[in-house]
Amino acid sequence: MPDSATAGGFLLVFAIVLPVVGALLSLVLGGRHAERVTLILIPAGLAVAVAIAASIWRTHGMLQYFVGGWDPPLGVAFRADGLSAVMLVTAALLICGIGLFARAQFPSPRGAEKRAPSVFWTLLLTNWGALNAVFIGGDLFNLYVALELLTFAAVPLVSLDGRPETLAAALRYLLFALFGSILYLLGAVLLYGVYGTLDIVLLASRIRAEPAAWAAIALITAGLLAKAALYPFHLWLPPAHAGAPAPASALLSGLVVKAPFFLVVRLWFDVMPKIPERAAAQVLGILGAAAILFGSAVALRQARLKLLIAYSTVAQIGYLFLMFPLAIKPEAGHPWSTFAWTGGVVQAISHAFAKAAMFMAAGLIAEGLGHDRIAGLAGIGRALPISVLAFGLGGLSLMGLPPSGGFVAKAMLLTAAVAEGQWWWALVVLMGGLLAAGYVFLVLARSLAEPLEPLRLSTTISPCRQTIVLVLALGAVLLGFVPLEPLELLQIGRPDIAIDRLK
Amino acid sequence: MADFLLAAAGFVLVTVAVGLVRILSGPGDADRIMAAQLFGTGGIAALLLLAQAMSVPAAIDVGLVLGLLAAFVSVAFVKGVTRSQADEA
Amino acid sequence: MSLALNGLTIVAVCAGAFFFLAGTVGLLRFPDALSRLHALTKADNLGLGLVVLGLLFQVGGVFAALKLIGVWLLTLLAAATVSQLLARAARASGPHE
Amino acid sequence: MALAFDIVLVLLILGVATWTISARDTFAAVVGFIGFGLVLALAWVCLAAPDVALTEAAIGSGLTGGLLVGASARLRRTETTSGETPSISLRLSAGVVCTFISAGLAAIVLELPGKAPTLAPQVAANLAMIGLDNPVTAVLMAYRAVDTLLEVVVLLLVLGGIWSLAPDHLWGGSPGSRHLAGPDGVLPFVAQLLVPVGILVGIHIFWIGSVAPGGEFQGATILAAMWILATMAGLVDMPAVSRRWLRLLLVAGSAVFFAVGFAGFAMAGAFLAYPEAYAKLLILIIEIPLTLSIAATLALLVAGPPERAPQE
Amino acid sequence: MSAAIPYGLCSAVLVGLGLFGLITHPQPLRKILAFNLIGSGVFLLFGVIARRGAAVGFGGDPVPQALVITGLVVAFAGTALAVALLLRLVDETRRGTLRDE
Repeated sequence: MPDSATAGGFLLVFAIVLPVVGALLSLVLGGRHAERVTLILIPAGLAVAVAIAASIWRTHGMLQYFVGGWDPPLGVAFRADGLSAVMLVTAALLICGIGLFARAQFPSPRGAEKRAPSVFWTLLLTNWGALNAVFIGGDLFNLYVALELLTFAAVPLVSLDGRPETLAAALRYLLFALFGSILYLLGAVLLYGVYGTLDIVLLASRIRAEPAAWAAIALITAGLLAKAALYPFHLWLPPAHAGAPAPASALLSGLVVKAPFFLVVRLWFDVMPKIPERAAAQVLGILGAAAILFGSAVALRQARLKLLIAYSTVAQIGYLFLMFPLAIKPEAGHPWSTFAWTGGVVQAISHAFAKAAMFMAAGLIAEGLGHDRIAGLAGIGRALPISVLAFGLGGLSLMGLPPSGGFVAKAMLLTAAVAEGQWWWALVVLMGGLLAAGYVFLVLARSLAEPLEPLRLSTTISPCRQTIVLVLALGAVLLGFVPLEPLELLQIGRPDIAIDRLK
Repeated sequence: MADFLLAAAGFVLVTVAVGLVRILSGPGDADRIMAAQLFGTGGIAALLLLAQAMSVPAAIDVGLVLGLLAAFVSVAFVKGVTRSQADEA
Repeated sequence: MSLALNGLTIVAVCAGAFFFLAGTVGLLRFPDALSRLHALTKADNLGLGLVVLGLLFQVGGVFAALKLIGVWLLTLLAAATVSQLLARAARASGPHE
Repeated sequence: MALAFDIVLVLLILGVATWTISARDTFAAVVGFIGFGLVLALAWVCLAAPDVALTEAAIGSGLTGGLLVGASARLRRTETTSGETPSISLRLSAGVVCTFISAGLAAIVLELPGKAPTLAPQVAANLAMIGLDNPVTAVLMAYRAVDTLLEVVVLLLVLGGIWSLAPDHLWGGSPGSRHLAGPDGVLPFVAQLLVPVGILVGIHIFWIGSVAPGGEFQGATILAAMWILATMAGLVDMPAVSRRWLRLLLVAGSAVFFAVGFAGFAMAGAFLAYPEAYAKLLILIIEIPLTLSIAATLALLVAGPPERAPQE
Repeated sequence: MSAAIPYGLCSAVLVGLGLFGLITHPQPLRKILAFNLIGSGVFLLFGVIARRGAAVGFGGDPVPQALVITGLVVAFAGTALAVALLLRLVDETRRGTLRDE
């Protein structure tokens, strides 16, 4: 662990500042400029993310930056390890796709400023800045502010179209999120009271196995679970994600719920390695399993496409938490532990791509049909083949069929479960895959069916937007071809990980 | 001296707390606003006494802020009440 | 000298506390909104005024003394406004309010 | 004596809090909440945190109170229709769970380490370098300036979020309904008296922030409250939110903050670092526009989404 | 026994009380009030921790005190957004609860 700022650490500042300054600019300039600012900043932000990843890859160490030159515990540190870098790049790529896709949906015409486009572009940038702040934050309170920024950027996206049901969904989402933040803050406060620092690295070296630390970690975890919509805190997610406009749903389901998950991983694996609470990890696993089974089963019964996809998000979030019982081990660097950990993270990334593609495909389908009732999908496979293909490819990853990132992730979790003798998790993974296959095929079968009368789309959908969706879906598939070597990047900066044993 | 001032602050607080019972029994909004007003004035008095007793001169500034915002909130109260009455009418 | 000042402070603060007590009793016992208003605005503002007066003997600087008086004036103003507005509202909505 | 006072105060806080939760009428609960903020400000003085006491009085009690009072008044009519109460079993189980949580927290509080960890010495050691005498302002503006910067962005973002709730045709219009000064206006008279005093107090609270308790957030809150008061009295009207000058005013503070932050790269070798000789000056350069921006943002946050169509 | 202990216990009770209100009240505005109570409890606990850290002539550790100020402002922002959403929702539906159907 470097104890001073590293060369190239300033890149971390730019990862946060670029989108945030962009959002402020859009607020001032307003109107058509919001979109322009976003489209200019997207390549710049992508470049910063890639530069951070490259720097970590090259030096095989983490990046660190002390803001204002003040060392922790007095100051605030930004840090990026392999996991942060991968999340930064994932976020940048997805934002890129979402931004390009959204141009047609939120055009900014000449003349007076329009509400929805200005809000969407400004919030897209703010979400991005907040996500980056979460991925590189090194201080629990700074992370609290970043999480709040993310929440307040995400909630108005839900109610963007102003219908009463989306307003209700946004309010419910906000109340859950505020509840989560306050629990998180309570935990952070307790940690400061006992250990006198909020810096994650310092905390990791000071923390001891004692009731106050357990209570603090439990509170923080519970708060983050409420924000990540893990069962039984999932109630807010389906109406919120299904009610938002398609590009916003893609952002919320693909990226925003991953931020609290990322922090749980940070906390459980990097901050408290000395408190191996295996029973607690089993609880997280059980909640994850419940989410998989419940979410998938409810998804099967949905009549509307976007709600189906939203419930599938509930299920897929469950998979993320299966990594905890498999990867939390008394001895650090256990090979299966690393295997399960990597599986969980790959699941987060591949789900991000797959789910973004599926939500945007569903958005195009709904735009073309004028509705998103699954019963009325017949013929859409012929009318919008590329969108349906993208939906199917995303579904491939959700089911965990090869070749796809979802397959790699689920195979790793499965292998770790079997190898460790915790076969019940393997059963859950398989069951979840079957149920996912059920709801994906349900949609595909309906889409490919012959309609009773020839289908007439209410508007034409540009092939360009369909291609963007397809590219994102292909991204989820291509993750399945990434050999294990680049996954090493994920391990950089993790404490005591036996990288060679992974091979 | 400090002990006397603290005791006085405590006495005023307890007194106005009894006045809070007025909020509990209502029945009208006017009663609630008056009780809040008494509570505010008493709270400011207790605060000033406390400032002197604990020799925290900055607490006088807190009193200033409370006094200002008491006026602000009171106006918001009255505006709110009259607005909802106007809506009912 | 300081003994005399302390004595003055004690007398004034005690008197102030008494008026707060009187205000509360009035709030609890008077039958209708208007007379409660009457009792209240007189009593508690007098109470605060006496407390401020008592504290004036203790504070060091002129600026702090001015601020103390400022606090009292602000509270007076707030109370006067509210009772004015409320009395009007009470009159408008009839005696039951 | 001090302990007795503490206990009286704590009992009062808990009493008011219980009232806020248990009141049947929402308006009464809001009144309770404002009283709660008041006693909490007293508690902060007792905890030797006058800076926080100021913030609690200004934001926690004053501004939040004004916001909630307005909201509960508007919700009056709908409240009677939603009289459903949760089942007794839910309340009972919630009560058990919450008691358990409180007891657990209390146990942890009692078990906190005997020798409390503190960063006070480190804060003090570097104060001279920044040239400030108020340690809390030093933390907010120097050591953890990035938190403050993000916080200001949070405020702006929430304002954007609130504006986004306006229906499409009102986008860019003015928030709230137009308040007209009454013919025999008590209110305009009071406002004319109070607003200048309030502005002076606000500036005073902001200005002493570098040496004594106070600072930009507390000062800005008072300024915001005065703006809202003047609006309610009909002295001024809320501007249309599409106005360019308003947008500039809103982001001016964070723009200067970012600019000085970037200048830190060149002048002191890090983002948001201040060269020792100019630290105090630079912080002041940030704070003045920041106070104005925060004041405008807070006032508009209370005012809510645009409710009147923009006039062309 | 530290002078801050009563306030520490007070904060614990506030968190519990607020949580109770958050769970049991159906009206969103009451939930928002309850959330503010929990927040006050958490901030008060931080204040107690700051008070315990009094050193080098400061009455309390300034770092937590500054963080409480930031936290109060952020909590206000959350409250303002929630209130705006609620009022808008009520305008649209003329109903004051989150219960749909």
